[in-house]
Amino acid sequence: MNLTHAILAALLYIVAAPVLAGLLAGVDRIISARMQARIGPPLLQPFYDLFKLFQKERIAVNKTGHFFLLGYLLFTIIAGVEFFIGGDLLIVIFALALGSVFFVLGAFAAGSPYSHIGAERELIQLMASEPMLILSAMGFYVATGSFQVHDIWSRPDLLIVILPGMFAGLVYVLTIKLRKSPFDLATSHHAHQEIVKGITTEFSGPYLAVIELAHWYETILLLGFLYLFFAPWPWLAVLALAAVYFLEILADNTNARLYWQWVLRSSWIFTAVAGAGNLVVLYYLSRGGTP
Amino acid sequence: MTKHPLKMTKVALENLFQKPATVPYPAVRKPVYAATRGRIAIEEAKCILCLICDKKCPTGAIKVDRPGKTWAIDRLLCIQCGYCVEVCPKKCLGMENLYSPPVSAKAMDVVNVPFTPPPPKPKPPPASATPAATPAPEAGKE
Amino acid sequence: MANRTVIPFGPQHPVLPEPIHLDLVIEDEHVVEAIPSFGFIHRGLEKLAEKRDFTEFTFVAERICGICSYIHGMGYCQAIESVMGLEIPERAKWLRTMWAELSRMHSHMMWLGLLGDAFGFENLFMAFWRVREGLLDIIEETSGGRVIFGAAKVGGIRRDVPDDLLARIPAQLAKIEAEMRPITDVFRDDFSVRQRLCGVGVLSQKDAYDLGAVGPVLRGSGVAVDTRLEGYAAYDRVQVEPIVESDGDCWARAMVRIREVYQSFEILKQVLPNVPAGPVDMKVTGAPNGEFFARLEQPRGEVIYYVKGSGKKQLDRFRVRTPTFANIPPLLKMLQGCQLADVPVIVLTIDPCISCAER
Amino acid sequence: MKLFQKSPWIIHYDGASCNGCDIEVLACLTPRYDVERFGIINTGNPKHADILLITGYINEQSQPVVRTIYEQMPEPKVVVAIGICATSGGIFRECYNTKGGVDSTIPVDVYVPGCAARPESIIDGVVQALAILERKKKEMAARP
Repeated sequence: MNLTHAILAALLYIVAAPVLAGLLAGVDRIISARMQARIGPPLLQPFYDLFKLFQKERIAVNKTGHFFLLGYLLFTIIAGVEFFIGGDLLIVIFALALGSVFFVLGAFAAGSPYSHIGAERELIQLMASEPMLILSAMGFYVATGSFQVHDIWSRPDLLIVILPGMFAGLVYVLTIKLRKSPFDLATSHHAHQEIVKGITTEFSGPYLAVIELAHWYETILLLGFLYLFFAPWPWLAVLALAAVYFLEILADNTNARLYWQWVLRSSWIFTAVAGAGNLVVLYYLSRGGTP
Repeated sequence: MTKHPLKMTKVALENLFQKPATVPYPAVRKPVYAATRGRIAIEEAKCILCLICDKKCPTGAIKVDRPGKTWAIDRLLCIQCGYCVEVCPKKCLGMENLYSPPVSAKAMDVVNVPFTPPPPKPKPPPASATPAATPAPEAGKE
Repeated sequence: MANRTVIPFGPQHPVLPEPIHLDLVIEDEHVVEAIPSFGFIHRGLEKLAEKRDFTEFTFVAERICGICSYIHGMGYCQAIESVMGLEIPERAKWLRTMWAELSRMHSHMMWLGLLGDAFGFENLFMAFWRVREGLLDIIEETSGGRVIFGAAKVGGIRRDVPDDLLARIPAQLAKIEAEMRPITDVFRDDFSVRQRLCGVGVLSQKDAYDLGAVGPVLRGSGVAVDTRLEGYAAYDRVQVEPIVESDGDCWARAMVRIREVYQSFEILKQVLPNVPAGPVDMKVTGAPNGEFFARLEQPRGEVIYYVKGSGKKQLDRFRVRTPTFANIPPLLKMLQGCQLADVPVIVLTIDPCISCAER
Repeated sequence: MKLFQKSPWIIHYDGASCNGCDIEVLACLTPRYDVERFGIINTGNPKHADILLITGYINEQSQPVVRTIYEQMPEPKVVVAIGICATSGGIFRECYNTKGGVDSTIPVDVYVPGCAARPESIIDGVVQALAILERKKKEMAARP
């Protein structure tokens, strides 16, 4: 990929990702409402919310917190840009983690106990989700011989065939990342949460909008991750992603929120079985059946 | 005990493909019932300004002014209990099924009553109030 | 060596629609102690009784609480009637029983939804409240109000229910029951729900008894006490069995309530065809002179009304001991040592009705 | 675009009510009435909310709480008093510790009558509040 293409891809991501994620969130809210036998909000509701938040009064609980939030947004965007220009998968994963850490620091900067507990839980969620993300990078490497996203998506063969465990693990982790029930520990899209809004409790108005925006960038990036598994067949990819997202909504609407211990344990077990298991099998196969 | 681990999934999917249970309120209104307690209305022609509703109202929402010949109700104090309807001796008060709309400023709903009270009664106000109120329990429990 | 943090829980909190304040002392995510503070909703209704005519006070008694509103009004009237030695008409007794059961069902269904919400199961909340609307329709059609029935009156009931309407209710109830089945099954069987409820907030039988728990909290811990067996209104002529679960955890309390909803369906099946014809109220003259304790079973448990009159239109003394008030000591016991995530669930399992508790 | 009319987030506080209005406020969120059709979300967090729905009257103890919640909400914000107790103290007006309706403590923009206020009535009240919210937004923008 040459420089012009890279710049174009980056710009496209920066502009199109929020639009796409906002629409996705709108669809999500409508489908959720229908699953609850309600009519639900209009499709463009997430955008109304976002723009409204930007117009609200700025109340600063702590200026440092807001600085950290900008870090969250920036590093999430950097991760996304790195991914969509076909860069290094490891940089993507660590930039994403760095963004989340900034978010956590921002929440710690405010004095509220709800915000602190939310931040602690966000860290636990990071602990639960990072191993799988890193493992998936290794999976891609073993399967394709490269960490470069560009190399991975220009492969002619369908990666899902050899990395089904990785895919399943990533879907599992996606539930955590999308803040869907049963894993909506740190904060939730719904109000009712024992720690109020958890990590976002102390942020209001435009700052809350920044969090929402960063979350949208993150969503598209993670869906991009899943896209890699189906890269040669775009239509299949879109279908699979739609199915995955629908499953996430369904899980959100059919599960209670679980304890953080359970989340941590189950995601590590899942990572170990599906992710690591897949990797071991892959190694075995790549050596022609000899360990 | 039978196990249905995916029961909620079934409910959610069923809901997804059914018509939502929502009554889209401002456009469509759920029918009210004959018994529904909404708001108090008065047939002013029948009112004799007897003050019973004024005395009996548990929140003091109704204010009857005999000399000024008005019957007034503070909608923001009325609890729709319908006690005034029960005690009204002339049955001129009634309970409408529709509720009163939200407002942004407090105001009394004042109704002019054509009835002219007989002149001697309103002269000593405490004396006039007591005889008017005493027949109330009988009137209410016919 | 964990840090102790104090988390202020309430009075404004999304999980609790009502104001109670708990200072939760937590270590990591474990609650060491819960310190309640009250008074956010205290109105002083018992004092107000001294200013109001005893018949008019019924309206205030109904507004002690908006959820168990009808039973409050009914219990107050029952206490006054007992003081005055009134034997109310049969039809009124049966209709009182009907409304008492309807209000128990609406309260339990509301609670089941709120409990779902407390552990982050939004769809369950929506499902129970959706079904509950059908019940509210019946209530509104018979009494005229959705949550405040306004049907209680000293000496009977304020509004007769036409017979054709009574004949129509069983079909409506059958429909609601059919809609209830799948979602109560979720409570019983769903994996994530059981994870959040089983073994959480265990209250032993002895503790429940010693700390004075009432209602589903007591019955969930295996003590069979149900004040309906006293046989007030028409309960002496319908079959009521106390519903008891032995586990004493949150799941047991939820099961008690679910089974009570189905029990109420059964009671209504006995009540509705048997409502006799006749008058619904009687003339009340004079004023209460004497004192009486009335005991009733509310959705939340046993409630006690004490009235004392001395022949005046105003009562000398009115006292109500509400079930939530009695359930707060067991709640504090249950909260010790639980996880932070369990706090809303445990608080909700006593079905807190703070406006009852503080009056 | 009139964004505030399209995305009003609410917070609900029970001053000292009998719960009747509270459960009707919650009923508004549920399938039968579903106020999410108007983009309304129950945030439960004053810092995220635009509309304060408050039921019940004010007493000594709840007064500072109500004031704090109001002050924590970022501008523009509106207050909707729901039910008779919140508008005027209602049937508890003569109780010994009553401060009066919500307007005794914070400015109220819309009064919703009813005891208990019906969900339809609450929806009407919130819709009225939206116009006021939009007006306040303009006033806020005009301020230096």
